[in-house]
Amino acid sequence: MKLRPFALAMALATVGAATLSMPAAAQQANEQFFPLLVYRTGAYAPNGTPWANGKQDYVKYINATGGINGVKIAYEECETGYATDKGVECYERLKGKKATLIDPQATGITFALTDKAPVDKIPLITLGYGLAASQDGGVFKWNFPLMGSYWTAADALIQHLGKKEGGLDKLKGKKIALVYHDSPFGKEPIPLLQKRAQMHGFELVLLPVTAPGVEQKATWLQVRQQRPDYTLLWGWGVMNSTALKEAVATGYPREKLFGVWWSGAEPDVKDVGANAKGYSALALNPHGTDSPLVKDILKKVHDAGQGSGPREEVGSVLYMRGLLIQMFAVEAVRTAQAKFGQGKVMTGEQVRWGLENLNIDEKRIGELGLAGLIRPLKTSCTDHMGSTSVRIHSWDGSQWKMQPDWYEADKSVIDPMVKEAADRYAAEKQIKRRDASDCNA
Amino acid sequence: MMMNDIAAAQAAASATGGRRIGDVILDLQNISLRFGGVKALTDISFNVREHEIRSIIGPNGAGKSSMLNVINGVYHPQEGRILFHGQERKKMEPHMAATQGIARTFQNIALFKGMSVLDNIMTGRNLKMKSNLLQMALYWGAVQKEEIAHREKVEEIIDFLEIQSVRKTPVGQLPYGLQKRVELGRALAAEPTMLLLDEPMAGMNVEEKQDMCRFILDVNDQFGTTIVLIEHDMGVVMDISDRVVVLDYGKKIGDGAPDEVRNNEEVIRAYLGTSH
Amino acid sequence: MGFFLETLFGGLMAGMLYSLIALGFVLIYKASGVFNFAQGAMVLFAALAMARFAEWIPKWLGFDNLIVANLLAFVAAMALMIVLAWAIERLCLSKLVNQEGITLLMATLGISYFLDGLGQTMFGNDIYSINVGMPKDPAMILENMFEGGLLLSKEDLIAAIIAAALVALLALFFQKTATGRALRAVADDHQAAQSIGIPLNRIWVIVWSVAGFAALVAGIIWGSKLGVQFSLSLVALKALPVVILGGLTSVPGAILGGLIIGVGEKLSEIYLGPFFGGGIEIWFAYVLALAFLLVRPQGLFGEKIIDRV
Amino acid sequence: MLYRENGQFKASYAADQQIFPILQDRVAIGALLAIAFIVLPLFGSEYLFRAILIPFLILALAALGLNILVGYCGQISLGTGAFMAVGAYGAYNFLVRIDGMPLIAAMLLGGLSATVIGVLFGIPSLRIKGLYLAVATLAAQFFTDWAFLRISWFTNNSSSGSVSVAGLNVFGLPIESPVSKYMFCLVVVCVFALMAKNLTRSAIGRQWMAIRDMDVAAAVIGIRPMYAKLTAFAVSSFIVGVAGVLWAFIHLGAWEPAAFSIDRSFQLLFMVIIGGLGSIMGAFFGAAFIIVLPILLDQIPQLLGIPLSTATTSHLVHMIFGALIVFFLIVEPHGLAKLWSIGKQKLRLWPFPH
Repeated sequence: MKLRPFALAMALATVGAATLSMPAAAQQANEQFFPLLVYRTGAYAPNGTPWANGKQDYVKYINATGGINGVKIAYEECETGYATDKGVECYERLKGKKATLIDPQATGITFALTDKAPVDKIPLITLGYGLAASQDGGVFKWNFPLMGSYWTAADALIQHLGKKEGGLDKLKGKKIALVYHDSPFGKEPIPLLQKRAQMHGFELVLLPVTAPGVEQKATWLQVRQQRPDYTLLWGWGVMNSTALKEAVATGYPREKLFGVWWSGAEPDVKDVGANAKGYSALALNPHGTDSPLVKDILKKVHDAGQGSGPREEVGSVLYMRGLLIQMFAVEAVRTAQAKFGQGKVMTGEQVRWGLENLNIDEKRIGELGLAGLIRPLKTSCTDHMGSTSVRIHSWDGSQWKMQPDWYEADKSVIDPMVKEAADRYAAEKQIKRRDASDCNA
Repeated sequence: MMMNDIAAAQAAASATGGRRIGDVILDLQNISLRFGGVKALTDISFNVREHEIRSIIGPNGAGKSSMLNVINGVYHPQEGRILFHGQERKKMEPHMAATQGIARTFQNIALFKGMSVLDNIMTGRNLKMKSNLLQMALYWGAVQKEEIAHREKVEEIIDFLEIQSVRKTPVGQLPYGLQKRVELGRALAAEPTMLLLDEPMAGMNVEEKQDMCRFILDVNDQFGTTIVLIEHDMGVVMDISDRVVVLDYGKKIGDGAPDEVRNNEEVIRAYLGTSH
Repeated sequence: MGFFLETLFGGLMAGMLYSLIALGFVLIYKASGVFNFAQGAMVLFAALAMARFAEWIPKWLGFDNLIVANLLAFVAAMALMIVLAWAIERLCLSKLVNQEGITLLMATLGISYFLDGLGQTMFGNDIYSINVGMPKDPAMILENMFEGGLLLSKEDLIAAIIAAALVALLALFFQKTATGRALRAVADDHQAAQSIGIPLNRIWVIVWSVAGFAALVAGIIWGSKLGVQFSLSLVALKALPVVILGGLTSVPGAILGGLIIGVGEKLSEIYLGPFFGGGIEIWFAYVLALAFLLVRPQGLFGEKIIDRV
Repeated sequence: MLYRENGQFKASYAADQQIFPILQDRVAIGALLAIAFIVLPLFGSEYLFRAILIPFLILALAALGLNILVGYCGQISLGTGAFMAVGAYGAYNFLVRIDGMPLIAAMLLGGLSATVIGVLFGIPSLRIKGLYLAVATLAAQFFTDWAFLRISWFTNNSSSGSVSVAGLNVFGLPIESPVSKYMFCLVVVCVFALMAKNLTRSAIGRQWMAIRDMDVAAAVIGIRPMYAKLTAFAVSSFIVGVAGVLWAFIHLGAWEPAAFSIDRSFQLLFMVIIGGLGSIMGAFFGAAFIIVLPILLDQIPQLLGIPLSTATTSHLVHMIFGALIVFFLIVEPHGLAKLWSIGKQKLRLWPFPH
């Protein structure tokens, strides 16, 4: 009688050992494999889910339209729950299946993988997140923070505030608060903001919020006490909606509240509704269903019953971000194929070269079905970001309204900081900066 | 029948002449103990002499166990003085009593139920083991020698108590009578000079009681251990005790040799009154 | 001065909600000796049920009325919590009778994990809203006494009033009704209660249902404030120091403890936080409770524990 | 008929006090070690090392440390993650601040830092017990979470608060490849497991168990509760701290306080419960179970051709863990280790059940 659970355990163990020791499920030889690290559970699920669906839908869309020059994409999702160790496990598991590119989808996981990627020769694409210094391709050969980092984001926000005041010099004597997620993600912008504060003479007030950020009463009482002229919101997941609700509850004007691009999606404001009217956030990517690309995806993926998530989610801000990340991944493979052989499966090293030589010009943007919605992006050996263009969008009570102006991060501010941080990293890790010959390889 | 056996055992014990009652080693003076508003002990004084068997009797709730708990430092009386070997005891913790050579057993068995008989008795020797943490982690030479030396002592006790066959058994699986015996073994392992026994024979059948009596008398006789005993079985108490203290409602109502106590009117009243 | 009062009010109102959750802990601990770590998971589960039923029921039945939908959803969610209480008693507690407190605590950790998974499988893992018509904008009071007036969140105020009313109701239930007396008898001595004919199993189902009710109300209030999603289960972690401070067995302790922790953590965050770099409120509450325990191990109103041997 | 202790008589107490008194057990453990030290390094895949074996070894070590506190000494702790974090950040600071600090020394110093904090937060255990103590350990958890985020000295003023180590080596041998990392962890874990086993079978182990089973009785026979509890906290947090160093240095490479969050504390507690309270082997069983189960749940439906969504799988894992915890507490409070010994008992009698 007592033996039965034991026998069961033994049986389970046997099955388990068999499963674990089995070679990774073989995939077709002519498929490009993308592991999709996602989180659909836990405190950050509401934001992680549309992102994950966007990534998956784009893969399905490319496969539905014949692949990358005939090379189909294989993919496999792995749930990280936003936890670093789970992310590492996913990475180790999926890299064995010849992973050629990874979007870790979390800052913490990015940090852990940054050391592993060069060894395994798998490029990391961290669109709009990750380590700000990894823009420097000379040190971070395998990291690609395309379109922007937290430093370019903070820079764009300060420029926006300067513009509202009628010039950056008008920020002198002003008080700007940063309400941030108490994690590497939230802390990254601080050095840039401190530098800008020094340059323009505004006062920076730092208000950390303990993750995940459901308790912010004291933070917003402090905002009320300090009465900052502007407040920057650097949150993720439930922290954003809670912050907005507390801003409402303490009567802080939403017009003075500006979020990073991770604080400006539908799940952040949906639940606050009309009360969040006037709140603005950076818009790293366009949203909506009007672009030819999204229409085509709806037709070829969702209408074919292949949609990864609900149809209403298509076109939402984070869905579009996932879509864009996967689009750059595909473009990198396409670029690499142009050099290493059309219609072939690219290795991680070749995809890395593709990422380093991306050139998405206006013409290509049009072909991708996003004309007028994103800015051209061109990467190089030294610049792994490619573009820092970003717009602002504002919540009108029921939807996000894009504002017309584009901002670019000020190179004279950002570049020296990136160089210094990258050099410090290189020294710590005993990495030699790449020389010109390595770039041309 | 049983009484005769015990009497015979006692006679045999005294015949060997190993036992000689000595001076007062524990003197309790005017002890009072309260829990919140409840008085558990009121102004109790008595003493214990070296090598004697001193019994505490009384109806349920008389404060007998509380008295033992005061002696070995589990409870701290609000009033009164305790002199042990002539020295007044200040602040006291239970483990200090053990270092002074006081061991005890409990009314409701307090064995370490997750451990084997052997380990339970080995814990009784903990005060005599001198290895430090690092030596134990490495388990080399000295530590192993020490373990084996103590193991030999413990095996003597196991032989003495006739529990060889269960030495590796977890104590929780033993019958009640054997558990009581193991608990005695654990107390003996410390080689105490004074042994406090709280109803060591409660719930036992006649044969088990006989065995236990024999062990108690042997201990007292062979090792000269002073014994303070709480017991409900009047026959046993009167047979084996040298002196008896009687408590009722936390007060002392009688003290003296068994015969004196037996004839004390207040004691008789207390016992008849509570239908014991 | 005005700001200090605002902080104080904020703390008191947050504290009232902690009290509500702490009350769930105390009720269960009193009646079954279980330190219910799953209280937070129950809050999330109840709130998810409430939010989703309020969304689904109008669709199923084909009507469109917020109040009716909320009422029906409340009833449905409460029914679910009762089923849950029954299942916990049947499948878990009844099999762990007379185990040590630590074992029971770990069992509730298991229950909490199970509920997290079950709730999200059944109801989804997005962010959902509960709309019970709470006012969101703040009110300004005493504007002639303080410069700029005193800011008072109407939502917090209403939430605190509801919580206070509920706490009072439960305290009354505990003290005055026959069931309440039976509950207290069980709390004092399981075996004695059983021997005079109080059915332990039923009492446990009742008390877990009542705790489920407290969880539901807490879930609605917090859910309406914050939106319903996974992190809601974390609010229970904020109630733990409250229970410890107030004493595990004391209803008044839960109330007073909640207020002390609520005020203490807000004041500390605002007046001490800046010296430490901020974000200190979560551990401050724990350290406060811990420091207090060192002085009074049984908490504010808890019963003194005497070891009997 | 193969597994018999009949006829294996012990002529000395020393022989009787061996860790594995039965010959077959010694052979089995020898074989297991041979596989772990020789076969696996030769044939294991990188995935096996990095995603399964290394985290398994490290978390088993942490669970082992926790088991000393919870399983042997009966003091519940919900703050294990905190002590891992102290170990990791302690070792990090010794490594970066002192030139030429060898890895092993940094690791042991990290363990010692955890000991100091562990003892500090263990002091309340002298006054408060059981459930109240659990909350005290949560205080440690939240406090360290905060301290390593907020006090930039601990992270060597890293702007993001995330820290990393590189170029690790032991006696000049680089710890870079999966096999070398695995071997390093294996050696550390074996050494610590042996030492932990030695402690639990000597006087101090008996003192811990005595405190666990009945603290008043333990005190009465001369065990100082303060010494026993604080040594349990010290030894436990030292081992947990070393596990934290390995987790951060060897497994993650780069980390932030979230790697040692309260979820980690619960995970370790579950390992101890499922594996077996008060059993060294149980820590290994528990760690293996908790690491492998989610991976299996991810893979088995795929192999069977019924792909579950990642979210469903993750919720399922939660539910199964939760249910198993309750199941084990009800049916077999001593966990997998106990099932294992029952299995051996049966095997001893096989094929004749009586």
